[in-house]
Amino acid sequence: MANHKLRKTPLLDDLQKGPWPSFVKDMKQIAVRKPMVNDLLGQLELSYKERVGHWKHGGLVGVIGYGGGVIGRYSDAPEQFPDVAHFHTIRVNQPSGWFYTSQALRDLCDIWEAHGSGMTNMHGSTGDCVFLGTTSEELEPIFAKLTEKDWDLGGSGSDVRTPSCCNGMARCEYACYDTMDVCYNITMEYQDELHRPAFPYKWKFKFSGCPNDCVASIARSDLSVIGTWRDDIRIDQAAVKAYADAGMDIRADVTRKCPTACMRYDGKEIHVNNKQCNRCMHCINAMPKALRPGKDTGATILIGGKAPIIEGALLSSVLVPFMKMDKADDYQEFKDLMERIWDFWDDHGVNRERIGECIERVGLGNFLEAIEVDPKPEHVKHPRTNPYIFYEEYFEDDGTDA
Amino acid sequence: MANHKLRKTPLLDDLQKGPWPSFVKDMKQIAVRKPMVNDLLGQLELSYKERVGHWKHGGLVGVIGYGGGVIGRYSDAPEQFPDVAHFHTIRVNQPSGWFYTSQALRDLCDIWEAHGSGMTNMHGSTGDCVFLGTTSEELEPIFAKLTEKDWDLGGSGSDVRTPSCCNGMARCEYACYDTMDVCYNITMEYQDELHRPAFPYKWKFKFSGCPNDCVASIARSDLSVIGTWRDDIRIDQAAVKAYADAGMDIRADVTRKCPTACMRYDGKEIHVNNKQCNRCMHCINAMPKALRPGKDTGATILIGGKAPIIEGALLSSVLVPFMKMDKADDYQEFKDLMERIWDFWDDHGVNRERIGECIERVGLGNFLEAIEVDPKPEHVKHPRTNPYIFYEEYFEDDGTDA
Amino acid sequence: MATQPSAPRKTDIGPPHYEQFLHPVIKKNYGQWKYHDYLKPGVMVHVAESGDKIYSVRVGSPRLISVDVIRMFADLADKYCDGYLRFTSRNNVELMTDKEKNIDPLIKDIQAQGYPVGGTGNSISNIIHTQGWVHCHSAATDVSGLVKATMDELYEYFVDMKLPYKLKLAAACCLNMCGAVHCSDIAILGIHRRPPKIKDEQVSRVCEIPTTVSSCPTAAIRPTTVEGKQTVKVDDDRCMFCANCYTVCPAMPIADALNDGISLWVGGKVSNARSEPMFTKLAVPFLPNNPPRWPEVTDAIKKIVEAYAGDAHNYERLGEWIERIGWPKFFDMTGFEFTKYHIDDFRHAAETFARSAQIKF
Amino acid sequence: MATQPSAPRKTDIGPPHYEQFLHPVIKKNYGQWKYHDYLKPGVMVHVAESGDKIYSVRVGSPRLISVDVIRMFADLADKYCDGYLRFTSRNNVELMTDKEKNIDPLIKDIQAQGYPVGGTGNSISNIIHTQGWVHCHSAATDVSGLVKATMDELYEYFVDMKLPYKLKLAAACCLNMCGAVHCSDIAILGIHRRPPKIKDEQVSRVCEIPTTVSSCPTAAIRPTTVEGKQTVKVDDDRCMFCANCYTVCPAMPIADALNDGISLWVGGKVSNARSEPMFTKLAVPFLPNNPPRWPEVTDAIKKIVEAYAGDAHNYERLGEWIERIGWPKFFDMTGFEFTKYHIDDFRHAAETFARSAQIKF
Ligand code: SRM
Ligand code: SRM
Ligand code: SRM
Ligand code: SRM
Ligand code: SF4
Ligand code: SF4
Ligand code: SF4
Ligand code: SF4
Ligand code: SF4
Ligand code: SF4
Ligand code: SF4
Ligand code: SF4
Repeated sequence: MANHKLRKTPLLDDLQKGPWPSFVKDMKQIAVRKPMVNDLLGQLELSYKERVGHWKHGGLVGVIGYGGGVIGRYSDAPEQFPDVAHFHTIRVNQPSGWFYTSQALRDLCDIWEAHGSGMTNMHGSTGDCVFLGTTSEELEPIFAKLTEKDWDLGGSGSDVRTPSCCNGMARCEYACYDTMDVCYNITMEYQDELHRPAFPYKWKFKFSGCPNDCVASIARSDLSVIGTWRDDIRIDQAAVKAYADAGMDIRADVTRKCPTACMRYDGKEIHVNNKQCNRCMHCINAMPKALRPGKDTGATILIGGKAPIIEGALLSSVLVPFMKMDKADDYQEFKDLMERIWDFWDDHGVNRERIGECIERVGLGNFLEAIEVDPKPEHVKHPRTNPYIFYEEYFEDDGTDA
Repeated sequence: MANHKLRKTPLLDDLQKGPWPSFVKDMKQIAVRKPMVNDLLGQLELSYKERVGHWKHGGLVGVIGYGGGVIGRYSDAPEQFPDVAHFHTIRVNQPSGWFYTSQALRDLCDIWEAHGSGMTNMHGSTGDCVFLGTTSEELEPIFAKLTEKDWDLGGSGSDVRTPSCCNGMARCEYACYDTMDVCYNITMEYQDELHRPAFPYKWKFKFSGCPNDCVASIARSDLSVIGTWRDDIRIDQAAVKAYADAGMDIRADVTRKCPTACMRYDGKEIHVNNKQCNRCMHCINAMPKALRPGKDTGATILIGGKAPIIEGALLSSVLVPFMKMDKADDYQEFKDLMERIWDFWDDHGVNRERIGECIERVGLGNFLEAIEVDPKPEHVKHPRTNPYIFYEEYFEDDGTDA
Repeated sequence: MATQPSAPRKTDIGPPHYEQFLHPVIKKNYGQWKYHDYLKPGVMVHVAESGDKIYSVRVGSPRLISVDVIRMFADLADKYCDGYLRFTSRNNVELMTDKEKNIDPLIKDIQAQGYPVGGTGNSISNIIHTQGWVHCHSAATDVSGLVKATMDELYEYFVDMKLPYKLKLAAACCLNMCGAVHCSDIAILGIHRRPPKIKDEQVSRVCEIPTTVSSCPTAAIRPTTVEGKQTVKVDDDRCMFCANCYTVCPAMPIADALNDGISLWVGGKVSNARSEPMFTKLAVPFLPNNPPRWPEVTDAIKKIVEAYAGDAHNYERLGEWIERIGWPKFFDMTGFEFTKYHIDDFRHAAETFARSAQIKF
Repeated sequence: MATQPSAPRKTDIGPPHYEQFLHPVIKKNYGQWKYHDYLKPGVMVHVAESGDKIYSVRVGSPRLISVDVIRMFADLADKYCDGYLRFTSRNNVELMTDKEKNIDPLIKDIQAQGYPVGGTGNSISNIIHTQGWVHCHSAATDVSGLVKATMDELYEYFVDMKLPYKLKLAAACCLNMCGAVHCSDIAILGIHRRPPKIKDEQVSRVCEIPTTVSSCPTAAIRPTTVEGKQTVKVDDDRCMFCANCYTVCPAMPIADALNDGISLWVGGKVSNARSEPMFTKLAVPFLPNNPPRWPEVTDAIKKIVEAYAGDAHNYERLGEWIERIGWPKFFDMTGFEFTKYHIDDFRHAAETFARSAQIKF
């Protein structure tokens, strides 16, 4: 079947062994019909031997009318590995919660089989379905076929990156708002911002249904939406008893691990001081049959999470302690907030500076003022400890404000 | 008795009322025989009226051969208040632990009655016995009389400041080393550094006998010595029982407040996992009759504490987790360490930069290396979180170290 | 450089709506789930208010997979799950069925294909990772290989739930940290250790010099002229090898076979359960880049996992465990050397110094 | 400018050796104390291994005292304490005797002199403070007066031990914070709020211009020339009124009657007991400078003390209490407004942002 010569990859071959599924084995199989994968293996083997990568800095490639969604990639040894001379990736916007039908996946596979290497990442770290390796010529045909099947590209560059969310209400009893719907809605709302980079830098949204944060939104998104509740934890005391009867050490594993010490187990029932509870989820996680989040649910909105480059990593910080995520209102409150934030970013952002760094530079207090959010103690771990306060007003000697 | 006219001080007079002893009442009484205090009251009244101070920036004044110990002070309204035109303070080095005999105090009072305002601070924030208000002419006579009675001046300016210590072994069962002796010994050892400013900035020593830190050394000294122990907390179980019998809720007040959760009260006895205990002192404080520090005692040496100016306040940070404070050896280990630190400071310090700021600038790792202290996990809350590591060596292409 | 358009063109349609991808039982009970339980490693049941149940079987995946593998999963979904399946945020595959009896045959088929079932509850789930030498120009190492080598060693922890609690690993091939490396229980990070080598002939042609200069967090880069050409120079002593200059200027390659390698990080977390989210902290500053199996790396990781497994309490994440026992104990137990590199010296370094007399002996 | 020497000159003799100042019972049992107990507010007994006892009576003092007051204490020491006495690290006086029967008469005599006995155990002890308008050129307020006004209001807490735990106050008259303001349960801090007014004619004469420029933490100062004279100018928007420039350059006075005032800080501590030492945090950014009684300040302090007294647990320091109930609750309970000034915006500001979803509602 192959009319190309299969590469020898003694180092990589070692990775065919062992219990964990082997990407090498997989690639070797597909390399038989895909010269691109054959050369990819060849170049990777070279990297393993030399202990250094062989890709060149990516160039700008893309589909017409879009500024993102494709990452250009070229080999630095094209003579040796001509079939990966061009080896671009395509980011396909995954569906909310990464749910698929077998048919949908087959559609994607067929497109990729026809126009690319056949290798993928399911999924990329941001959430996209990543098609790994094709040439510039194939981009438009792929895009045409994708859109025909109702798929679109995800983000790259200084734009809204492909939003992602946990499976939320689809399969999780903890979901405090409809992550999958919000993620879809927001992705649709900001198609232009997603496809046509016009921001100072990238902007990531991630939606988690509860404080367990199963999409790591607080660490990896500029705008993190984390479900929570305002009323009382629901307790099923009969189920508490069942856990105890089943041998659970409720004090050791649940109440004593409560970070706010607001729980008590009296040997029969669990009591929670809900005013003191900080919605950490631990007790609920430990006893899902007995404890549940309250019913007055919504989300905490946090801002500024990111990886270390340049000023050091940031976790997102509280922006709105509680927002009802109101589907009936098309999440308008959330969108209005986004509008104000992006206006601010337009005015104050600098190139390659994430919003978290921008806020740090401008000052959180000034930022809140600009986007019309009242400062609250919830915004900080604690009020300032240094006395270096930029009081904005003082009296002139004649008693007027300066 | 007074041949000067007593100042009218209607605002200050209000402070003669109320249950707390009144400095105004005291000053008014002494103002009758001390014109200086009379004018001090007058100027203070003016400040109360105008809501602004009336002292000028201090000039350099002192006793011969010393660079510190006196703070120059001049009124900015000498015509109005001629008797405080000059109003310098003298810092007299207090005895260890602020212990006195009545006779010693009377000696000091007599000197001050004769040559100064008669007002004092017992004591200044650094620890000195502060004589408040005299003129330049009186400085040498005061100094002569002080030394005659075996007193000497304390520090000011860029020198070793007057060391201070808690009462330690003199009257406290918690003292893990002899704070009063170390304080005395170190003060004597560094007389030259104390009296003749030659450092980049001030240097404060404070000595606390245990982690309760009753002289706030961790917050207010460049070099904080805090007593601790390495072996096990001593427990008198009979005394534990006595506390319980007397109605103490040992679980609520003691074991559950242990920050490391290393204590257990089984209803009869207290058990401590000493490997886990971080020597916080809480349990011992709560049950002084039942619990005591161990017997293998010494001190933790910390460095860099200071008030906010310029880069923000610093608490001292761990330098040597445990040092035996060995009297028989004249505290040589401690003094050797000081030698190495000051050598480093000489080389790397900049003007008006405290050692804590200097270490921050140079890097704690580099500092430790320079003063020959091995880096230990005890030096940090946690290892670095950012990946910005200045690896010092790399291989050249030919394999040699660069 | 875009290619030819095809007509007629649809754009900005976004992803397909998720609803069409939901199993009927999921659609019916959407937002009405009551609780979940583990039936065995890799197998969960979610029970709805209605009493309906959905069983999920979680399958480990290398993430870097071909269309063949995807099709294989599609076939399994057709055979057992009415054609529905999903991927998780850790790149595992989840096959969901409402028929309990399907579980065991499904697992058998999965295993027959060479894929493991597990990753739930108190296990080590899949390793979040990135491109490595497979696709990225910035990579200091190959994470696909590192992940394979590591998961081979940790396999028992994936297919079982025998740890004190869940243990989340991540790997990234450079300081950009496209994986969740900065907030994982254990993180593997590819690093450079040699300042960029500047291609003076190219700089002015392919790079914007002011942008390049200002890209450096430590201000190590300055403009200069070499043989009449505008270029930049790097003050070696100020460089900490972040590669941010290379990101903006291709003429400053930093990858270096002799000096690139791996660092290990521990004790991060994302969830808000019990403790607040926390960053990972440096455990081992440098291990050699030793493909294909990186034995020094996998050995060190096993040391960490085993220390944790043997000593942590139930429900205690790795970072929470270390905070309880203290960092000195952690270094003791693993035998890792504590060096000056472990002590932060970047922007907020002084915030990490130990500023109390609370010390364990 | 030193004055005439007197002969013969003794120098560098250091302080007198402490031993001569120790009560015989203290000298005998030095390092041999076993435990202590409180007999009543202000009265402690320390019991030695030998069985010996020393009783200490603690007396509140304004610290700013005349030789008359010191002599008065000396007389009391002679009468009841074999001539021995001491001062504490909070400037209280301690009269120590080995005769229990001396305690009550001693207390009676002290009170007759108008001095209070107390400050031990779960009380508010003396307020650590500084010079204020009495002696310092930098002062934004007068702390002697503030302390007097405050202690008059809090008197009941000094003479009794009715608080949940000890409560430590400090006051300082400017940002130099010669008092322990940065680490106290409650701190009173005099502040400036107007940039320095530059005396252009004097600058070049009395100041070193480069030192002055570099003294500013925010780089707000630049050299300039006014009417041919070298001087400096301040960018008002960058000034946060720290007065560091004034410390190095007297020609830049910053005190200003209309704008100086008081800020209040809470929740610091020094001891390592339970929690690590912590800094105070801003509670009220500005209250007017209102001598002689500063009613706005004492009112706000009483609000804090009463909220703490009513809600804290035993052995819970103010800062520990706030950490337990949360800052939102603290602002709720005291009624203080939370403003943008409470949000840090200096060097390490971003470390103080709330970076978790752990929120109380
Ligand atoms: C493909 C992907 C890694 C993967 O294997 O999954 C990836 C790959 C690249 N990332 Fe990333 N990032 C990917 C998710 C992330 C994430 C995780 C996330 O989004 O949740 C992060 C950390 C979160 C964050 O954004 O802070 C991330 C942080 C970075 C950074 C550092 C940004 C920062 O502000 O610190 C860079 C550097 C840059 O932007 O210049 C970067 C840059 C890059 C570039 C474009 C390389 C570069 O230097 O320009 C990589 C292209 C590789 C290639 O050849 O395909 N990538 N990158 C991920 C995107 C796939 C997808 O769309 O699903
Ligand atoms: C007298 C005293 C306050 C008091 O009423 O007790 C005092 C008074 C002054 N201090 Fe202080 N400091 C006094 C203890 C402190 C302390 C507390 C301590 O030593 O435990 C601190 C905080 C701890 C520290 O050192 O960080 C302190 C931190 C400062 C600072 C800020 C230093 C910093 O690095 O942040 C300055 C500003 C400076 O040095 O330029 C300062 C400067 C001053 C000056 C010299 C004013 C100036 O701007 O030059 C004050 C002279 C006032 C006067 O007219 O007498 N004083 N100063 C204390 C010394 C008495 C004594 O010898 O016992
Ligand atoms: C399927 C998935 C969400 C998705 O939409 O894809 C998911 C699903 C569930 N998570 Fe999660 N979590 C998923 C990624 C995460 C992540 C993100 C990550 O791993 O990168 C986190 C944050 C990680 C962190 O803190 O570093 C996460 C933190 C949790 C926690 C909190 C753990 C803790 O720190 O205490 C729980 C609670 C628990 O385990 O009981 C949880 C609980 C759960 C439950 C039990 C929720 C439920 O009732 O259905 C689900 C099964 C857990 C299990 O694997 O045993 N999930 N969960 C993700 C599975 C990834 C995988 O294949 O292994
Ligand atoms: C006399 C004095 C030391 C001296 O050499 O002068 C002293 C003496 C004692 N201290 Fe202290 N402390 C003294 C200042 C301090 C300070 C410094 C300060 O106040 O500025 C601190 C640190 C303050 C802080 O944390 O902010 C201090 C933190 C403690 C603690 C820890 C409290 C805690 O946070 O849990 C204890 C333990 C206790 O109270 O049981 C303690 C306990 C004690 C004991 C019980 C020790 C003993 O067994 O003798 C002494 C009587 C305490 C009392 O007042 O009820 N001492 N103590 C100081 C009295 C000051 C005063 O007049 O009020
Ligand atoms: S974040 Fe919460 S709601 Fe979403 S999957 Fe995880 S546990 Fe469920
Ligand atoms: S959710 Fe967390 S804080 Fe709230 S009661 Fe449960 S364990 Fe405690
Ligand atoms: S620091 Fe410790 S030893 Fe010193 S007085 Fe305080 S409690 Fe006693
Ligand atoms: S000293 Fe502190 S840490 Fe140690 S056992 Fe006592 S309370 Fe616990
Ligand atoms: S971590 Fe670095 S090397 Fe790896 S994919 Fe991201 S940018 Fe590329
Ligand atoms: S690698 Fe980083 S630190 Fe080094 S020169 Fe480049 S940008 Fe600067
Ligand atoms: S706090 Fe400021 S004003 Fe008060 S004594 Fe110290 S330097 Fe002077
Ligand atoms: S007061 Fe402080 S911030 Fe303002 S100009 Fe002076 S030094 Fe700079």
